[in-house]
Amino acid sequence: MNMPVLNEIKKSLIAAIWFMFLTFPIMVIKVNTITRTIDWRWKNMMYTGIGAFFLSAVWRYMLRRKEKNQNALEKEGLSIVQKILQVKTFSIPATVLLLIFAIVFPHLFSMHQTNIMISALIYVMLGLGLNIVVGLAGLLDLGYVAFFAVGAYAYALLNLHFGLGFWTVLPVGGFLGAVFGILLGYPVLRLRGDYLAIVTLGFGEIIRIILENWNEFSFGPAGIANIPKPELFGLDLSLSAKTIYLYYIIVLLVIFTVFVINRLTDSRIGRAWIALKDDEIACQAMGIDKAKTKLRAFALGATWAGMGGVVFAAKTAFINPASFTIWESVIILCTVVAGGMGSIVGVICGALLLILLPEYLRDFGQFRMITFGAVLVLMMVFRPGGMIENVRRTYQFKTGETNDIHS
Amino acid sequence: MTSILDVKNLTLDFGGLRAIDHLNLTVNKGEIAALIGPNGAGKTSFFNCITGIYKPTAGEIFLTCRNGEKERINGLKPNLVTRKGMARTFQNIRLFSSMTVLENVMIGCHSITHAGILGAVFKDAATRKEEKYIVDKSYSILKTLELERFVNELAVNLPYGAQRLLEIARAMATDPQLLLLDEPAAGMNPTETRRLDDMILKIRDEKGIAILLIEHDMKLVMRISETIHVVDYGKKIGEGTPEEIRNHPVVIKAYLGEDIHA
Amino acid sequence: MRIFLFSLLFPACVFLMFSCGEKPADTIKLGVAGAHSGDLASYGIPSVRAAQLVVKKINAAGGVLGKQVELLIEDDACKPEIAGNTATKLISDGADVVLGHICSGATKAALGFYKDAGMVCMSPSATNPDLTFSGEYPNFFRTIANDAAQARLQVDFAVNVLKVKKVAILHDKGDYGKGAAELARGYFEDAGVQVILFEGITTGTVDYSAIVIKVNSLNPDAVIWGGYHPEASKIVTLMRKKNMDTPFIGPDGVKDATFISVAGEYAEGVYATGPVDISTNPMAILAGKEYQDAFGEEPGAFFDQAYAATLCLLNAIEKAGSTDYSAIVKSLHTHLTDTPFGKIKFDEKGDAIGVEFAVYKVENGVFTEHK
Amino acid sequence: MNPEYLTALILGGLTRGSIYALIALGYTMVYGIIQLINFAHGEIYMIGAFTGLIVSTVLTMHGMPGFGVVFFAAAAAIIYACCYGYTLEKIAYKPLRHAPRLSVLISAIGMSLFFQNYVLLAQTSNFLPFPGLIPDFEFWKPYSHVMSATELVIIVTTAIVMVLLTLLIKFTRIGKAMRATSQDKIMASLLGINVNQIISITFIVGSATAAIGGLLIASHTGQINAYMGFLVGIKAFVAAVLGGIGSIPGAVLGAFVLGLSESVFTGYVSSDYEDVFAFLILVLILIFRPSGILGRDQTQKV
Repeated sequence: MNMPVLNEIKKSLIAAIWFMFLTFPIMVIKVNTITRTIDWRWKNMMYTGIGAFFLSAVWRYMLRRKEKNQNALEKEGLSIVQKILQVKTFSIPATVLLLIFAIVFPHLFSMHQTNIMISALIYVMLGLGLNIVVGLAGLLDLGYVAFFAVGAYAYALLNLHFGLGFWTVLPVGGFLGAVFGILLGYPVLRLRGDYLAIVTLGFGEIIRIILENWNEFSFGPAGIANIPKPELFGLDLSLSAKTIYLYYIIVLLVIFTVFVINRLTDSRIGRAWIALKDDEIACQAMGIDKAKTKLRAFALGATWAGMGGVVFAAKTAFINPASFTIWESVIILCTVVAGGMGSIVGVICGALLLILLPEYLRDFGQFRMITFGAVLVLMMVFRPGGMIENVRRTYQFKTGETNDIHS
Repeated sequence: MTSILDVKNLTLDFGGLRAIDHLNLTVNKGEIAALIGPNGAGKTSFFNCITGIYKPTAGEIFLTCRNGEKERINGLKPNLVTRKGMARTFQNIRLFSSMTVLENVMIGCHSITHAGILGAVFKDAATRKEEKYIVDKSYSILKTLELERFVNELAVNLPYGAQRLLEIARAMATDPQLLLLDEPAAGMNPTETRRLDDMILKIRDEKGIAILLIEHDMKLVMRISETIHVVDYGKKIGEGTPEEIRNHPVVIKAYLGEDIHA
Repeated sequence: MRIFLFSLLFPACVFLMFSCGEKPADTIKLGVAGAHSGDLASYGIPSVRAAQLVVKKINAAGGVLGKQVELLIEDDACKPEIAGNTATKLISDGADVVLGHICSGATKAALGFYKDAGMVCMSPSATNPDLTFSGEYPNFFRTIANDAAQARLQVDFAVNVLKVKKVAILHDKGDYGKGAAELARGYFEDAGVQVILFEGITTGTVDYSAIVIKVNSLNPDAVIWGGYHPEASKIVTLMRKKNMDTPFIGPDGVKDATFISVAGEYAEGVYATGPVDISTNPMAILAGKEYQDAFGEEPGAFFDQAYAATLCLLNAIEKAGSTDYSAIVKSLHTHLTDTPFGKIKFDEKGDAIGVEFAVYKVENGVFTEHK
Repeated sequence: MNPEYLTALILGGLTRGSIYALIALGYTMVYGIIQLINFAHGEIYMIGAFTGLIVSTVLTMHGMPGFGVVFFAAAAAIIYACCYGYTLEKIAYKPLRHAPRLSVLISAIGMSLFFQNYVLLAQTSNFLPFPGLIPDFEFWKPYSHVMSATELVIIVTTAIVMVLLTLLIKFTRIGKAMRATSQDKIMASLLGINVNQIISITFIVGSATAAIGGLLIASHTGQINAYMGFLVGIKAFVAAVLGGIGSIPGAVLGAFVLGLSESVFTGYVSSDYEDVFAFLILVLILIFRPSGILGRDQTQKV
């Protein structure tokens, strides 16, 4: 037995004892205040101890590895994933393959799989939208769900009262989202960081509460049922056919989103956002209008949320304010940060993982939320930059005045 | 000779303390002027005041805009001041750290271009033309300042002297009438400083941009500037050609001392 | 363009990891959907356990139509958007009938899917009137009386027994609570009783003194509450502490042992409507005992309803002789099933006949039926 | 309406305000030190309440007199809350010292989720009745219809806690170290302050206040469950921001502004839009004072 090993064991033991002590009242004692009985579940303490003993060892090992990697990273710059992304010979055929996969997907898997993939893709859209606000312009928005709600109710109500169809409302929803984005964004742009965060959170809640209370307008908590799915040339499709159709719609929307955001980041406006994030003062000294640039980001982000909302309403066929709580905003933010702020690929992965994970954790039953929480923490501790850290694509100037962007 | 910047009785208070005290200053077209004075004399505050970062307590600021007529610019937002034709650099370098040298200059072009969201998304002919224009313009500016060899480097990885030049390049990209340089030579070695005053002269001569600079390096000031304004405790205590300033009793007493003859 | 690469590669990976092949087995599949996680889990878990208990028994006794009964338990966290996925999951997994959902909102969201898939869905707890009254969901049944019946009962009681002239109505802004409160308001106004206050409170708030003070200043003859017991107990406690002895009438969301244990002495005299007392029904007693033995605590909310629902569903399949949709529906309408609520069947709208509500009053620490 | 109605509302508002304040204090302290929205703070408060409940029930069942029960329950709750706070920081925040601030926020959210479900699984998803730890004092009986003994205790405790904290921060060595750390971590460490230690201490103190809050509020509302922490947490954070996050008196002031405005609004307008009003107040104040009522506003050096 050499020293380090002993040392490790000692540390693990301490951890084990600490956690046994820490979890004692909650894990071991269970009081039934009605029958006034206590049962002592000493087994749990044992499990905790053993668990803590080994996990703490793993934990320390992982931390050490992380530090090593960080130093390594600083040397060679990019991570493997990012490297792969740079390699055209790999990425182009892969893209094609994936497009094919996306197309055949609903025919390979059951309707349920298609259905949850739709919700996942809706969140991808939301994630990408919020990414404009948080990732590119660096504004922390905790009320994003408000615009999502605007879109959803836009479709539900316009359809209910005026019988407008999905395709008509989709742009309308986006537009309304943008309008609200400007309305809510304008007064609070002076605020920085967490102040902005809490105010946007407030706006999110306000919208929800209004929807809850204003029955005449929104039918209150009873919600709106039987929202139709999009029609395909008035054909009478079966439920599964409609689902598949909706799936293709959302896939196209996601592709569209990615395309637009790509174009934006490489544009004059995208550059302004990055600059604003880097240094506001210098940015203004370069003649960039701070308020206008921020508002643009807000409005654009909200637009995607609005369209996402329309699709969401069409998918669930029933909406009520309960679907638009602050937790939704939080989850969307999680997808952005966990995926890798500013990185499109990252955000997409983040959204898919965080939304699909709970679905597939169903088998864990009651343990799924606790697992979800743990996953979030671990992800951040061991990959604080997100799954795929953003490497900004910089404009590479070629002498010979060729103006094409590539990395 | 027509003036481009007229500042009349500019006054700035921070709470009780008066940073600038009824300061009058004029910069003529195509002139290189210097603003000197001991540390804390209020030079940078003066820049912040006329560029709209601080609101002056009293006084008037007039700028001759591109269209040739005078405009009162106090109380204007910094970005508008820049659009009117007055650009600046910062004493504590404020480059966009996550961007390349070229991109930093491209940001400078923001105020003279117009592509909007739709343009960005559809990349129509006009937008593409504009993008090309931005790139070419930025590159040529880098050439003027002999920075082209860094074109694709990240701005933060540049040597200190080069970063100062890049700030100037970035400011030039906004097509200014008047360029405010805040201690451009700070932290440069003598050879770099030499190159710097060539640059400044070149900018003035080729682009006809008037320049007002804050500088502690007296050699540089004396070499290139036509008018020198001396401030102390926010007050103007002297003005004139390098010669006059050299022999200006008050100035010598207040500030220069003997080191000028060194 | 290579950006989508991951957007599409990713699900691929996920599926390789997770996609679990459905193993076909010759069993009757009973789906159980409801809130099994999240803050409303306490309303969903008892029904899962009820299903487990019943199915254990029936399987031991040879199953249904000679087949064993298999449970497919799916969580919807009482969220409409998740309920949709839950429903499609159950459909994809080939459930024959569904016990659930728990919350009316989630049920509404899921029913459309079941309807299209031709599946019977029976809720032990979704009391929203529209579910049956709207007539949109012929595949929906429930073993609990609906809010309309309940509100009716509350109002009649308040008007005829308590002889109220003006009432204050509070609700929790929730789907269930506000719905109940509005029905009550409607009936009160029909009965010519003046509703002097109709307001929603924010659930989970630490302190309700403001609203209680307001009610106090208006001094109504009775306070009608629409919502669940946690808020109710907070409000009642505050009212009594402020020496208000105004009668307090709650819906079945309040008629819960926890309410009394939480509000303690202050719970005395509170009225609540709830399913007719079945504490004397031998089957109910037995079920309660099974629960105690199996899970070591008192049966939770909607246990009896879920127990009954499970029995009804399986019995219907047995009687129908197949898992064919229309056959099941028919036998649910025609055949009586022996449940903790006595022998029950379902009317054409889908509400259980023979499952009524009664008014209860808390007397020395227990809900006693108010005759 | 009549004056005693208003006074009643104001007293109600005070109670609510002090409740927010007790939680907001913890938020604002942690924020002051590491500029982190400690999302899991509400959960610490919940755990404190649960520990208190468990211990007190066990003790009462072993026939301990009322006073002893209160004392030990409180002690246990505070100690355990502190331990949880300490561990929370070590696991979820310390490894992220140099990570982007948003990552830390997400990690905090994850922790909050984890704690909620941990208690949910280990204990119960039901509401548990919480024993009224605070007796209805005899001397207070006559006034108890205006304001219950519990409410009185809550207000008094908040006042005491706030004073103690202010003293701690202003006059003790630790307090000075805390202020130094919050101003400039590197400089502080150069001056020989053990920054990590100070951060841990901050979390411990913050958790202690949360635990006290948990106990008082639980015995005020008479019930607890695993989710009690979240909403209160949000409200408390709003209060902290309102008052200028990072400043202790600010947090208390913000909390009272919030509590009072909610209470009066409910009293004279409608409780339907209570929260809307609360948030509107927040927005208005922040528009005119972008860094809260008592927050020192950061002007950037140019």
